[in-house]
Amino acid sequence: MTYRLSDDQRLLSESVRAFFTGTHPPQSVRQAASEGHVAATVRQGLVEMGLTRLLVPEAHGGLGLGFLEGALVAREAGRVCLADPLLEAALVAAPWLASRGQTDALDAISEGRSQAPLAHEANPWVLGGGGDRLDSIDPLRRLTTAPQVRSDDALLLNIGALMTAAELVGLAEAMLEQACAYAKVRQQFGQPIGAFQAIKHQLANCAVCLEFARPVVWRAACALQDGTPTAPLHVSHAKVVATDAAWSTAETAIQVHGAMGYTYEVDLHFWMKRSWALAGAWGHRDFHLNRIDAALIGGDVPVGPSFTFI
Amino acid sequence: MTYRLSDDQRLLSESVRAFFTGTHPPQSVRQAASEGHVAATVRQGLVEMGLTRLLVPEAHGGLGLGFLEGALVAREAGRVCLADPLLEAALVAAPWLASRGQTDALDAISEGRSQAPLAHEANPWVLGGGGDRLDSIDPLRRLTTAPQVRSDDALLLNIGALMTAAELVGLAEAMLEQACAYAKVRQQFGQPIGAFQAIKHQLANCAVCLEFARPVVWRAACALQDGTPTAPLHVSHAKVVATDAAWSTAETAIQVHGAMGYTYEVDLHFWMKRSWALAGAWGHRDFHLNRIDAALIGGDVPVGPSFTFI
Amino acid sequence: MKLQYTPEQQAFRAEVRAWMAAHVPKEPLLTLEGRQGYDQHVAWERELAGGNWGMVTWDEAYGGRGLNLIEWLIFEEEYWAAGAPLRVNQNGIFLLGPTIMDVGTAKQKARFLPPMARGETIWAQAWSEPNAGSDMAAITCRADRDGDHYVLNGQKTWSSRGAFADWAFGLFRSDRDSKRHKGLSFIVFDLNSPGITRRPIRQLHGNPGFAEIFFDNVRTPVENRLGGEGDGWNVAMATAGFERGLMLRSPGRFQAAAQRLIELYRANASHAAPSTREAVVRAWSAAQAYAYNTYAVAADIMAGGRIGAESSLNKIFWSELDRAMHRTAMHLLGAGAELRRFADGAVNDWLEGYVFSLSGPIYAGSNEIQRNIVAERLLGLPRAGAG
Amino acid sequence: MKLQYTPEQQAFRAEVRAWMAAHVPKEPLLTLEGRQGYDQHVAWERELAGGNWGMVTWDEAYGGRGLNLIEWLIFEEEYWAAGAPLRVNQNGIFLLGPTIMDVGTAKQKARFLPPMARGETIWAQAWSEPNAGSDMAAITCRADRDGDHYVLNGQKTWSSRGAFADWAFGLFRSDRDSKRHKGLSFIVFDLNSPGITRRPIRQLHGNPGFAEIFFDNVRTPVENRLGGEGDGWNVAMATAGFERGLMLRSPGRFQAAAQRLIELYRANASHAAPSTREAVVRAWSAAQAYAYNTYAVAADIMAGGRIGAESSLNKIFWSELDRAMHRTAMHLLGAGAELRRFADGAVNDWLEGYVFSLSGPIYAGSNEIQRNIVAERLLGLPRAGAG
Repeated sequence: MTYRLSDDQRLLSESVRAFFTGTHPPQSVRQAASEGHVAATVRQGLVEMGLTRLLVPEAHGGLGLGFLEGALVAREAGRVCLADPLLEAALVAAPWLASRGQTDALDAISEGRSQAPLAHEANPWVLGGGGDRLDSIDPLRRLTTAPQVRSDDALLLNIGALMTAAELVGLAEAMLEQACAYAKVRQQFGQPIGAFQAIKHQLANCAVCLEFARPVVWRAACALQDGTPTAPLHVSHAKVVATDAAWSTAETAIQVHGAMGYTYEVDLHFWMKRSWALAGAWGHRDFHLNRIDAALIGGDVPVGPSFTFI
Repeated sequence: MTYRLSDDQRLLSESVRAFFTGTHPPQSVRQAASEGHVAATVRQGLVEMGLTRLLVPEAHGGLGLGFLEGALVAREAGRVCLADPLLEAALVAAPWLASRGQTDALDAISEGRSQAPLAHEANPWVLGGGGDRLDSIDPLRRLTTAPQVRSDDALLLNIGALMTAAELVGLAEAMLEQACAYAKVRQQFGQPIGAFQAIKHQLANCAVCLEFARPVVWRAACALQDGTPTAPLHVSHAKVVATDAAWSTAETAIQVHGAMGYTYEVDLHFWMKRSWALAGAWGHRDFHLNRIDAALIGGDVPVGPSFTFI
Repeated sequence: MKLQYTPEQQAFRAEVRAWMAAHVPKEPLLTLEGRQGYDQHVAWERELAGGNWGMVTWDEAYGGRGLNLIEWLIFEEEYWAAGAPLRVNQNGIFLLGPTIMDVGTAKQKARFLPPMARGETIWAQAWSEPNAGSDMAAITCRADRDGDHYVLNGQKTWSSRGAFADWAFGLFRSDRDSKRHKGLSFIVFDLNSPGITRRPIRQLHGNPGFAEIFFDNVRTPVENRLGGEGDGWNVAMATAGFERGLMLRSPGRFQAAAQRLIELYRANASHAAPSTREAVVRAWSAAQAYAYNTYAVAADIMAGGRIGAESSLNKIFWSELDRAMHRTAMHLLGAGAELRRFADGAVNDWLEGYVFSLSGPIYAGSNEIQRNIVAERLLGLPRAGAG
Repeated sequence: MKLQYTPEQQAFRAEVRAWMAAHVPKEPLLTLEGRQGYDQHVAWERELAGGNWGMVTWDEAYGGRGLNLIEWLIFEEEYWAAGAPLRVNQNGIFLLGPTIMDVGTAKQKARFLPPMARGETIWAQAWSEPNAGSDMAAITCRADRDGDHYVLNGQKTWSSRGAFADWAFGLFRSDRDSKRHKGLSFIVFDLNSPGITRRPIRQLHGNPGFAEIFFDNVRTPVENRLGGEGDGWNVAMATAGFERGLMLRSPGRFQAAAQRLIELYRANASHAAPSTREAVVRAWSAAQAYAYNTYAVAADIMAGGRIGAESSLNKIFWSELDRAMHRTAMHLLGAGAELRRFADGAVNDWLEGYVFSLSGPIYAGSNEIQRNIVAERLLGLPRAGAG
C-alpha cells in the first residue's frame, strides 16, 4: 500500500511538463485556434516524445505503460490546454483497441497519423472523424458526427472518463495558477487584488477543491489498471470531482480577472472552454453522479472505514 | 397591487417590537431556560398587548386581524426568541379553530390560559400538551407527545408552516444583528474582526439571503389570507427560504463569534437552537421542498413572467 | 399589502401582450454585439417606439406613457414572456434616463429623453478605465474647462455598446488637482465627436463586445454636464443605484429563464442528478423571490422612498441566480452543452447565456465590491484598516 | 502507486478488528466533557493500553508498537469501524506526542511518552487567551525565568480537556520585551501545580467543555520547555501542522459517519428532498477523497516529507465535510432533529454531532485563518496591506 507516485511516474510527469512548457506555450493554443488546426511541429513532437504510443503494448512497438501514466500525461495536456486530440487517440482509443485485440489501428496512432475516433453512447461525437462538423465552444475541438468506430463497451467509457477527469484536473490547476498570477499584479485600491481576503479565500477554496480531486483521479486510474470490480464507481467519482474542480475554478478565475477575463486577449478562456466541453464528454456530470448514486444507495458496495480501498 | 405593508401593519410591527424589546430582553430567555418556564409577567404582557387574541375573530372578542399581521408578530417573536408558545396558540391554533367553527377554546387562548396544543402528521409533537415529555434542543420548547387536538387538515399545516417561517425570519435577523454587533467590538490583529473582508462577505451573504426571504413570507401570508389556490405552494416556498436563511445565518453567526459562540454565556445559542427546532416543525425543510417540486415539475402550476402572482 | 391587480392593470397587461404577440420578431435577432445584430436591435427599438413602448414610465412629453412602476413591471413581464429581444438602449433608458430625470435641467430632459425613448439615440456607458475598474474613484480621464466647453482626454474601457452607439456618458476629472471621489464631473458626449477613437474589444467567445474609447482633445459643451461641476461621483452613484437596483435586470427575464429551465428539465429528467432537479426548483423559487422583492422596491419608490445600498443586495442576488440557472442548464444538456449550435442547427442559447452570465458578478460593480457595500452601509461594519 | 495491502497489513487489520470486537464498550460512553464520562474515557484509554494500542506508531520503548503510518491508518480505520469511543488523550498522543518526538530531548521522551501511551497522563492544550484566538501571536501569558524554573502568570482559555486533565502544554512569553511571534516558549506543566485555577466553561448545550486556566506565579522547571527558549512559535507551528494535518481527524471517523448517513437516508428516503439525496452521495465521496489524501500524506511522510501549509487544506476540508454531513442528517431527521433523545430513548447523536461539528471550522485555527495560510503560503498571494 503506497499512495505515492513512483520515481518513474514523477519523472514522466516532469519531463512531459517540461516538454509542453517548452513546445506548447499559450501562443500555440491561440495559433491553433485561429488557424483551425494544430501546428505540425506539435504533433511531431508528441510522436517523438513517445506520447502517442505511451499506452500501446510493447509487443506493438509501444511503451506499454498503464492508465495511471496515461492519466498523468492527460493532466499535463490539460495544464497546457493541448491543441491536439492526443487524449482521445493515444490515451483512450489505443488502450481500448489493444484490450479488445483490435491492434490494426495501433501503428497509425503511434505514428500520429490517426486520431482513431471512437464514440460511445455517452460520448456521441468525436474529434476528427467524418460526417458533419459540429461547432464546439472549444475552438480546438473539431467535433464531428461520424466516428470511425462506435462501441458502447463499458471499458471504453471508463477509460474515456478517467482520462477526461485527469485532463480536467490539469485544466483546473492551470486556471488557478493564471488567476493567482493575475491577482499578484493587478492593482486596485493601491494594492494587488490578491492581497484582499475576498480574492484570497475564493482562490483558497479552489485549492482545497483540487487537493481533494487529484487523489480521487489517481485512485480511479489504479482501480482501472488493477481491474478492481468497483472501478466504474471510482471512475465516476473521479469524473465528478474533477469536473466540479474545473468548473468552480473557471468561475472563480474569471471573477478574479474581472472584465479582463472576459476578453479574447487573456488566455483564460481557452482553458474555460475546454473545461465546459469536457464536463459533458465521456459521460456528463449528472451521468456519473447517478452512477455513484446507484452504486451507493441502490447498490451493495461496501462502505465504511474498513473499505477505503474496495 | 401594492407590495408594501400598510401604515397599520407597520405600526403593529413597531409597537410589538418596542414591547418585546422592553419586556423580553435576552435575560428573560436565559431565565426561562433555567427555571423551565416563562415568567408569568411575560404571558400577562402578551395578553394585555392583545397578542393572544390577535387572530381571534372580533365576534369572539378578538382583534380579527389576518395572517399577514400574524406573521409580522411571529417575526417579532423570533427576533427576541420569545420564551412563550404564543405562536402555536394564538397565531396557529386560534385562526384554525375559528376557521373550523370550533370557537369554544378561543376564550382560553385570548386570556392566555390555554396553549391549545394542536398536532398534525407533519408536526407530531406539541408545546404544552399532555403525555410524555420530549427533550428538545431548544430549552424553551416544552414538547410533549399528546396533543389536545390532532388534525391532518391542510389549512392547519399551512398556517403552522407560515407562522414558523415568519418566526425563522425574525430569528435570522436577530442572529445577523448579534454577529454584526460582535464583529464590531471583537478585536484581533489590531482591528475589529468586522473590518476583515472574510467576515464582511459572510455576513453580507446572510443579508442577501434574508432580503429575498422576507418578501416570500409576506407573499405566502397574503396568499393564505386571500384563499389563493396556490397558497400551499407559497407557504412551502416561505418555509424553505426562511429555514435556509435561519440555518445559514446561524452557521455564519457562530463562526463569526468564534469560540465565544460556543459558550452558554453568549446569547446566540438560544436563537440557533430555536432555528434548528423550527426547521423541522410544521413540515420539515425536505417536506416543503418536495411540495414545491411536486407543484412545479410534476404539477401544472403556471410559471413564467406573466405569473408572478398566481 | 394588496397582491391583486386592478382591472385597469389587467387590461394594460392584455394590451401589452397583444402588441408583443403581433410585433415580436419570430426569429431571434443576431447578437447585438455585432454590426448586423446591432442594427436589428436598433430597428426593434424603433418598432417599440412606434407602439409607444419606448419607456412607459416617462411623461408623454418625453415619449413615454406616464405610467407608474407597477405598470412598468407588468410591461416588463409581458415583454419577457413574449421572448422579445434585449434592449440595445438599456444604458439610455434604464441608467442614464432616470439620472437625467433626477438631476437634469428642463432643457437637458427635453433634449435627451425623447430621442432616447424613440430609439433614435443609442447610448453607451463609459465608466471604467484600465486602472479604474472596481476602484472607480481612481479615474484619470480629464475634462479641462475651456470657456463653455470641456476638453476630454484619456481612455475609457469596457464600454458596453461603445462600438456602435451614438452617445455615451461617464465620469471625468474636471479638477486636475482633485483626488479620488472629489473633482469628478458627469459628462455626456457624442461618440462621433472629432478626437474620439473607438476600438471594439474582442470578447472571449470571439465576438466584439464592449469597446475602448480614446479621447484626444475632444470638445463637448458644458451644457452636456449632468449635475454640478465636481459633483459627478454623487450623480454616478445615483445612476449606479438605479442600475443595480430596480431597472437593470427586471425579474421577467429570470422568470422566463426559470420557465425554460423547467421545460429543459422535463425533457432531460431521466438522466438528471438529484441536485440538478432541486436546482431547477430553486431557480423558480429564486426568480419568484426576486420578482416579489422588485414589486416591494417599486412600491417603496412609489411611496416616496429611494433606492440606497439595498441595490447591492439585488445585484448580488440576480447575478448569482442567473449564473446558477445557466449552469444548471449546462448540466442538463450534458454532452450537448458544448455545442454552439445543436445538431438541428438551433443556437444553443443556454451556452451563450451561461457565458454571458459569467459577466454578471463582474460588471456594474463586482460582487466583491457589492458585498463590501452591504457590509459597511447596511450592516454597519467598519471599513478596513489593515486587513 | 500500489493500492493493495500486503498480507501482513491484512493480518494486522484482522488483529485490530478482533481486539476491538472483543473490547469496545457495548453501550456508548457518557460525554467526555463531564466528570463521569471523562473517567469512563480514561478507563478506556487504559484498556487500549492493555492491548498495547495506545499509540501504535511509537517505539516499543515508549509504549508503542513501532508501526508505520499505513498501519496506523489501518488501526484507525478499524477503530472507527468498531464504533470505539473518542480518544480523551488526543491532545497528548496526536498533538504533543509527535512534537516531543520531533524536538524533545531523550529525557523528555522517556519521561512524557510512556505514561501518555499508557493513558496514565491525560493532556490538555492551552493555546488560546482571551485576546489571542485567531491572532495567537498576541499571547501575553508570561514565563519569567527564575533560576532553573519558569514562573507562569496570566490566563489561558478554550483549553480542551482543561477541566479534568493532568498536564497541559502551551505558549508563554519568556522574553518580557518581545512582541508577536518572537520571545515565546513552548512549556508543558502539571495542571495540579500550586497557583493554577481551572474554571470549566459552560458550552452552548449546557455542559461544561473547555476550561479557563488562571496562572498565579506557577513554578515549572526549565526542563519542561520543549525546544529552545524563545523558539516556541516554531515548535507550536509544528504541532499545529500535525493537528490540522494528519492525525487530529483520521478519515475513519468521517467514513463511519458517511456510512451511517447512507443508512439514515435509506430509512428516510421517502421524504427526502433531491438535494439531500445528493448530499448523502457527496458525503461518501468526500470522506473517501479525504481518506485517499490522508494515505497520500502518510506515504509522503514515510518517504521523508513533512507536512507544511497543506495541512490547512485538510483542516478546511474535514471541518466543512463534518458540518455538511451532520446538517444533511438533521434534514433527514425532519421533525425529530430537534430531540436530544428520540421517543425510544436513544440519544440523538446526529444532533450532538451537528452541534459539535460547528466547532470544527472554528477551533485549531479558524477556517478564515486557514484560508489566509493557503492563499499566502501555497498560492503565493501577497499579505494584506490596506485591505
